[in-house]
Amino acid sequence: MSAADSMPGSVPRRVGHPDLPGHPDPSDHPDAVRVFVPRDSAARSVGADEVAEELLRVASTAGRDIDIVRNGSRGMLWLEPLVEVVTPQGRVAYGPVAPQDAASLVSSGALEGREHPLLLGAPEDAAFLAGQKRLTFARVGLVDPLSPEDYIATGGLVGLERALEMQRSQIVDEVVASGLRGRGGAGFPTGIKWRTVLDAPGDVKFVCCNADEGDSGTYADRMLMEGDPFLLVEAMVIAGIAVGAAEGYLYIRSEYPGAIETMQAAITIAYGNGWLGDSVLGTRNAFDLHVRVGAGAYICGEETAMLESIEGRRGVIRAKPPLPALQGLFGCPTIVNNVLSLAAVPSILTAGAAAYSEIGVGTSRGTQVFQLAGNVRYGGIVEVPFGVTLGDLVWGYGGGSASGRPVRAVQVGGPLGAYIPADRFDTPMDYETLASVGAMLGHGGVVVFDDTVDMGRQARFAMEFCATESCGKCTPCRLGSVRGVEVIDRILAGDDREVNLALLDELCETMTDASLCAMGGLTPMPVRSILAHFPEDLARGDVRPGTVPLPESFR
Amino acid sequence: MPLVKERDLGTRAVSGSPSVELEIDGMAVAVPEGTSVMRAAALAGIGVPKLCATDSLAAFGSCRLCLVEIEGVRGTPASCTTPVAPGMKVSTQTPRLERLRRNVMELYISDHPLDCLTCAANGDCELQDMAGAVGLREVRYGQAGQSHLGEVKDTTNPYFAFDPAKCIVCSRCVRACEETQGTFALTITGRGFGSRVAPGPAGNFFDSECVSCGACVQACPTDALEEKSVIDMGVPDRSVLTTCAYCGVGCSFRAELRGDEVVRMVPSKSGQANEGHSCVKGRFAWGYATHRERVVKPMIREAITDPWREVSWEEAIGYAGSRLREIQATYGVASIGGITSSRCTNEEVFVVQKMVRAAFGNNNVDTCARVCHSPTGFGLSQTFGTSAGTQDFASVAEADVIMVVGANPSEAHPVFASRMKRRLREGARLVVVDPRRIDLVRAPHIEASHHLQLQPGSNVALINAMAHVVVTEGLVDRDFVSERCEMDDFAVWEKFISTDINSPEATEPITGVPAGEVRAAARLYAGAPNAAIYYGLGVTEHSQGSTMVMGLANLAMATGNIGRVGVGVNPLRGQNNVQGSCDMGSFPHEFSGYRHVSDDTVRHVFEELWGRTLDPEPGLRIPNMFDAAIEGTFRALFVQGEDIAQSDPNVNHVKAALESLELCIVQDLFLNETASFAHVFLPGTSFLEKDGTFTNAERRINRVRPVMAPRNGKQEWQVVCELSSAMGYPMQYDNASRIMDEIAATTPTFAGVSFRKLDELGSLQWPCNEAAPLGTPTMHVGTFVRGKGRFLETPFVPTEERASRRYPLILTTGRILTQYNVGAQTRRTGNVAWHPEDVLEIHPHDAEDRGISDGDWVTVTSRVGQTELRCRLSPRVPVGVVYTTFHHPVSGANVVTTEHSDWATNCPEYKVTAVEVRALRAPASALHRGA
Amino acid sequence: MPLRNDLVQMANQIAANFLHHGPEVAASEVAAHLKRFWAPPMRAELLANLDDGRLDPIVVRAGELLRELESAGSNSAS
Amino acid sequence: MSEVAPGTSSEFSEERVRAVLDAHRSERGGLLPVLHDIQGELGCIDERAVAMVACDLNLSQAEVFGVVSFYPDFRASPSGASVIRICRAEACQSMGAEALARHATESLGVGLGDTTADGSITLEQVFCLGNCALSPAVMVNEKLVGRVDSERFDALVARARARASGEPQP
Repeated sequence: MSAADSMPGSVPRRVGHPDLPGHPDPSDHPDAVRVFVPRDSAARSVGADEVAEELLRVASTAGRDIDIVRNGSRGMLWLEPLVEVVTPQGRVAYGPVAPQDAASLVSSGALEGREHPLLLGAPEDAAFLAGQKRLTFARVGLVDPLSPEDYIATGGLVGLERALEMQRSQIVDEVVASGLRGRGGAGFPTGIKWRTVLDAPGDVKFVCCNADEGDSGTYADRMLMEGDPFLLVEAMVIAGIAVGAAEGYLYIRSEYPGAIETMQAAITIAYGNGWLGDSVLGTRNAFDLHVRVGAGAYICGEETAMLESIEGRRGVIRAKPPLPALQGLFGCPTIVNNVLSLAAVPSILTAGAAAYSEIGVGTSRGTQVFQLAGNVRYGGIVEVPFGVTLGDLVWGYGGGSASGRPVRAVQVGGPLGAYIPADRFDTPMDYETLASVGAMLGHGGVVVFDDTVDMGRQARFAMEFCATESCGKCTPCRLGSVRGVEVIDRILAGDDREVNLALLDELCETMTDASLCAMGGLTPMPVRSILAHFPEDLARGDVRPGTVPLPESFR
Repeated sequence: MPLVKERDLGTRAVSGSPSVELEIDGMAVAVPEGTSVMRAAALAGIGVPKLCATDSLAAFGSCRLCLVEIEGVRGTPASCTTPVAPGMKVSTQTPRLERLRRNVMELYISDHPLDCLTCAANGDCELQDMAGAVGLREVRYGQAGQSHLGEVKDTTNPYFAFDPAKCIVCSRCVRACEETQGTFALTITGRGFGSRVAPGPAGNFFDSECVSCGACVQACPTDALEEKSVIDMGVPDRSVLTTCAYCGVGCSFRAELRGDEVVRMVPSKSGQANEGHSCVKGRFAWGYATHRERVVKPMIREAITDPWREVSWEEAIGYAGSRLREIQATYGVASIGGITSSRCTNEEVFVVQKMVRAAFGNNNVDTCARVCHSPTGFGLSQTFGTSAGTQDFASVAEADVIMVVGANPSEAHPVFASRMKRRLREGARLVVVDPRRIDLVRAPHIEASHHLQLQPGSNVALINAMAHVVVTEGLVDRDFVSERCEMDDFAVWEKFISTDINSPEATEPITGVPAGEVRAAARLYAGAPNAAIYYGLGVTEHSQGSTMVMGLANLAMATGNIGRVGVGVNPLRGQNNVQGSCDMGSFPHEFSGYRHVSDDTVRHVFEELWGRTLDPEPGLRIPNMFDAAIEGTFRALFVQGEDIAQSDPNVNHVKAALESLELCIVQDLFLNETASFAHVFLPGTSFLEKDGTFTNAERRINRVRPVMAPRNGKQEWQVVCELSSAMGYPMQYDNASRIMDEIAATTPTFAGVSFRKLDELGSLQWPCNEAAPLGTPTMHVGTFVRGKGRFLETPFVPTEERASRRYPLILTTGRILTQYNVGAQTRRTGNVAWHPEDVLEIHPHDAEDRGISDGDWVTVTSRVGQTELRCRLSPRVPVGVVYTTFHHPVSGANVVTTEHSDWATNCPEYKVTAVEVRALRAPASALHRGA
Repeated sequence: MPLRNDLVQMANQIAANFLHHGPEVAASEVAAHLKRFWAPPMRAELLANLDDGRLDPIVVRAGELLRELESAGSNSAS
Repeated sequence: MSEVAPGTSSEFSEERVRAVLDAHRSERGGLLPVLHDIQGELGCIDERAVAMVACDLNLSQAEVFGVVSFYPDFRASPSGASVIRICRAEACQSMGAEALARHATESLGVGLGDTTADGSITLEQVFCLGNCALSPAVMVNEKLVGRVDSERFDALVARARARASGEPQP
């Protein structure tokens, strides 16, 4: 098996790095040069493992002693693999590095931070990062994700320690006061949810973290889990203590083997350090944390379907009420929060609710982790306060399209989110403003399309996606999505356009108002946004859909 | 009798006072907290369209037809899953809702055949009804898109077909299989548009885990799951409410007919025993009633070697009457007798015992309950004061610990088993006492906390050990005992049970059950807020059957588990009217209502009414009759609807007895095994023709109503009355109702029962009299029927039937779901598809020792006889125990069972027979009789 | 005519199940049981053969009690 | 996750299923972990495994079957030696995923969800691999690959095929 097939755990790495105060120097080879090569799946998808392997090989051939640390990604994904070298002047970045660059890097003195065509300078000076306010992602890319020492040295566990000194209701009050809202898409106030669980009768309660990040254009959960897993562990323990739950489940989609592996390793380490288990940080609080792996069903990102899945059943939506907060996992009161919602909690407890709630606009408090994706020049993580405009994100941080062609549309909030035309990029990104323009923030994914996009096709795809991923329980979603594909096909083929457009409109209403959950309920959102903003693409009649053979399950 | 459709309120009832007031379409409604908006609307007379909702299942919220608007609530919530709230203002009809519903329905129909006119469910289809209700007029999507219209029908089940093309994926069938039946045989496979109902990985119903209870068919709102009889005959046009004639659960059914032909049997939601549920027998296996082998003309013959001769009723009855009188003249009054049937109505049974007592002039009347539950009558009357179970079926829903002893409800009392399983899924704990690993020990979502897998025949040792733990570990409910029981008797019992010989450790060598398990089970039972005992023939059919019943009663009393809902001691009666036939005075020593014939006051009541002097001495029991017949002092027998030549033990002995009779009169549907020894055959009526009542295991008296005219031309009670008249004791009733009036007039526990009252209330549980005009669901509340509960010592006296070197295995017998008793009915239905023959279950180790492989033919030999069976290797039986059913005459399980019987009641010891099993070396085809 | 085998078996079995009361009480319990549940011809046959060697002594004693009871002409069995 | 590379094993083994079940014995609602591990051990979850799992977890076979059929990850019959999943979600679409999918189906001669005739490759679609800034993305077994064009795809196929035939990998 080549290095490319192996998991990150098998790649040589060492604990911690010398940037961090109080971090013990490794005694085995103190003179070694520390080199950071990300273990993030995105970086690995473009060769980070091969780069790490080649750097080791080249350095060893050259008689250089190097220590490779597999960190998370800084979130400047167009620069991956982004290699950082620790020099007396600080960390110096090179990128994007290909394996074949290793030799020239070593020979030209990159290990001392010298000039090289790939030299980027100090990573923190990068314009992309400079304007960001990283609270949730503060540690990602900076540290060895599986080093407890790194974690503590960078402020880890302070929030938990503070929580352990508080009454349950005080913790919940703090989260309420922060104004934190659910980052999974619905935007429900996190603290209020916690209070419901805290007040719910019952001895057994659960904390469930929804890491079934299935929306296209979103990858922040994955990067956080791969880049700062202890943060999520700490957050879930705090949640458990706050509501009186002694057990947590972290539901990760199977498409994220790297995140699964990293979280499992982090949990093992956390148990070993007494952060999890019968006595959290030596207190009387117990908290056990299990990783559950999804099995390829998008719908399990819906909280009730996720609970069904954790319980070992078909991931079918449960009707609400009862709310999961009152009757959730195994019928017990349960917190269900998204990765980013939970991950905001330690910093809220560390710095206080006020510090968090000062950031943001309107009822959207704190920072939002945007993810720039698709046809974008500078794709990556942008954590900024709410209120940033779409234009700032796409043209500012993102630098426009990757193709260099004009940006025509972005889809915000995943496959169920609206397509927003370029002339609306002045829209500030917050829950209420987006809702007012018929869009939604969702999980903060921003997918950029240039002017070659066929919006008729995208409308059809919205229905197709729903047809493929529907759990099949409710009629509007199960049947409506298939009929939606067919009606759009007829519109695109120019058959009875007006009749079919009217039918599509009614179908969108039926799905929106009558569906059991957001899957069917929001599928019309992208369709309607296209009808509103790109009607010309449904009028051309020159598109022959269905050119990609459908999978068997769908045929 | 128009076709009755039961009202469906959409979601389950919630108990409690109607404390939540709300407004629906401007109408004020008050309902209990937790009620759905849909149900509240239905109670107010407002029907909200629905497809996935039905009031027998938990709300699901998938069809999205029942959307409503609620003031102040965003969107259009589903009324089935939305609970009411005080002050809520609901609109069920707005232009928006109408449009949404029509558009949802349009989606349904875009994937549904448009063949209503030729569909078997035409006129009986909720999809059709709802399409009309929402005003759907066109399907703008057309039907050219993706669909399931071409999917293939599954016709593998003998009784119903599954047509996936007509399935709307509402999951009602899946949910019914889970929630109502508890089998979990159905699922949805795939997801999204590909979601389909599927009977598991087998791919078809017949090979799946499906037990064919019919709950899915019942739940299906379309033609997707449909009775084949409806497909063949069309939708029925009238219905008659009646009671099933299979097991002691006594399910209520609507017999649905076209003209005089039964199209289907639909379990009735208003039936308190079954609440709309059914099993494969009751729902589907009624075809025997019109089976071609049914005999509908009376027949006589001089000798059993002669051929039968069809005769008129007059001739048959005249012949029988004169022969009976002749025999009595020759051999004495006591030389004849009768056997009543637990298959017959209370009224039919009552007239037979009356004929025996008044016309025959003796007490030689017994009932087939002799061979099943006579120890129940004896044991419970000794301890509690009455011969019946203590609870209604609904009580199990309040039990926290359920102890099932020697019963296999999922096979023998399936509809009650479903109730019990529901309670177990809710968290009640279970103790199973059975030598065999029955389904309840471990079934989907059910697992017994303790399976006390005892040696057959060691019941009493085990129950004593449990009681020993209760007494010696301080688990006795002293308050209950001192308040409710005879303290002197308790003191004697306590001393007896505390002795070391009754400890779990001392009894372990006898029972084979580890002492620790016994202790744990006893603690669990004694520690429960509500603990209930359910038992079956595994308790009674032993030489210590009566002792064991008393042991169960002792345990319940000692732990205070008597006299309220959720507890009790409950016999699961085998046949539909075992309870009733016992109640009706069929025992040789008792009049109706369990009053001894020697009781002058009671006897005088009957003597006055019947105008005859009655014998104050007990008569012969069934086995005594056989012995006396062989001896030569018993010469003639009237047998009502019981196949003693197949069902009674040591069949060779029974046959010898029957052969020695001068006259045997059989009243039955078919020429059964017993009829081959008969001289007079009087055709009987099936339950579809009977008019009367059955009393089920919970003492519930249910009406049996004639669905069709008697095919033999007469009600059975009429025949009996005519026979009695022919013997010189005229008996005459205008109708069956008059017989019940006589029962009520002579029997205090039935004093308040009449057909009129039953028709009004649906059913009644005796005692029903002035003190309890609406009947008695729970007995012994506050005080025992006998006053104070009586503890009785229960020494373990082992049976004389022991395993030996020659007969090293113990054979025990039981039942299977699809067949019933001797199979006279079920073998004449499609049920044979599931259980075409009886098989011998043997543990793989015992099989290996004997060189037997799965499927081999074997001989089973006991001290009294030998039979041949095909065997199945099964770890369900422990080493040393073999098991078979007795549904098929050809297998003759009762050829090997012995005459050992209960010491107090002579109930045969079917459950313990020492046998040896040997492989048959020749090919089975050459050996199998008739093959 | 010797006593029928089935009657011997039944009577002895009843006796065995009352044995725990001690012989005297057991005999009276057996007598009451026979009176209550056995048809007169069966009882008569037993009483006529109390010297049959196969009967349990308790049955024999019960038979004597039963005989007294019968000659007393009582119909009360309970 | 203990999933082995697809196609490495497809023989049913009662012992291996039993071992998986034993390993998950104390898990609450542990059906998915069990199914993942069985598929990891045996390459698929066939009817015999369904029966064993149902019996062990005290479920009906229908329930287990329903769960297996719900989740795209679980298969009732073994996949090809390698599974290549092409992301067809929007971010990848914006960078030419549809063209890539077309190239894949045409060059391999199979539809999405099908296995090549030589059994070396099962081609599947997937919606989002979380690599949306480096799209189009593809996953080969558990290895994520970013910025995949037709050429890069062909190289991945060649390598997977070499692996299947045991040849040294290019």
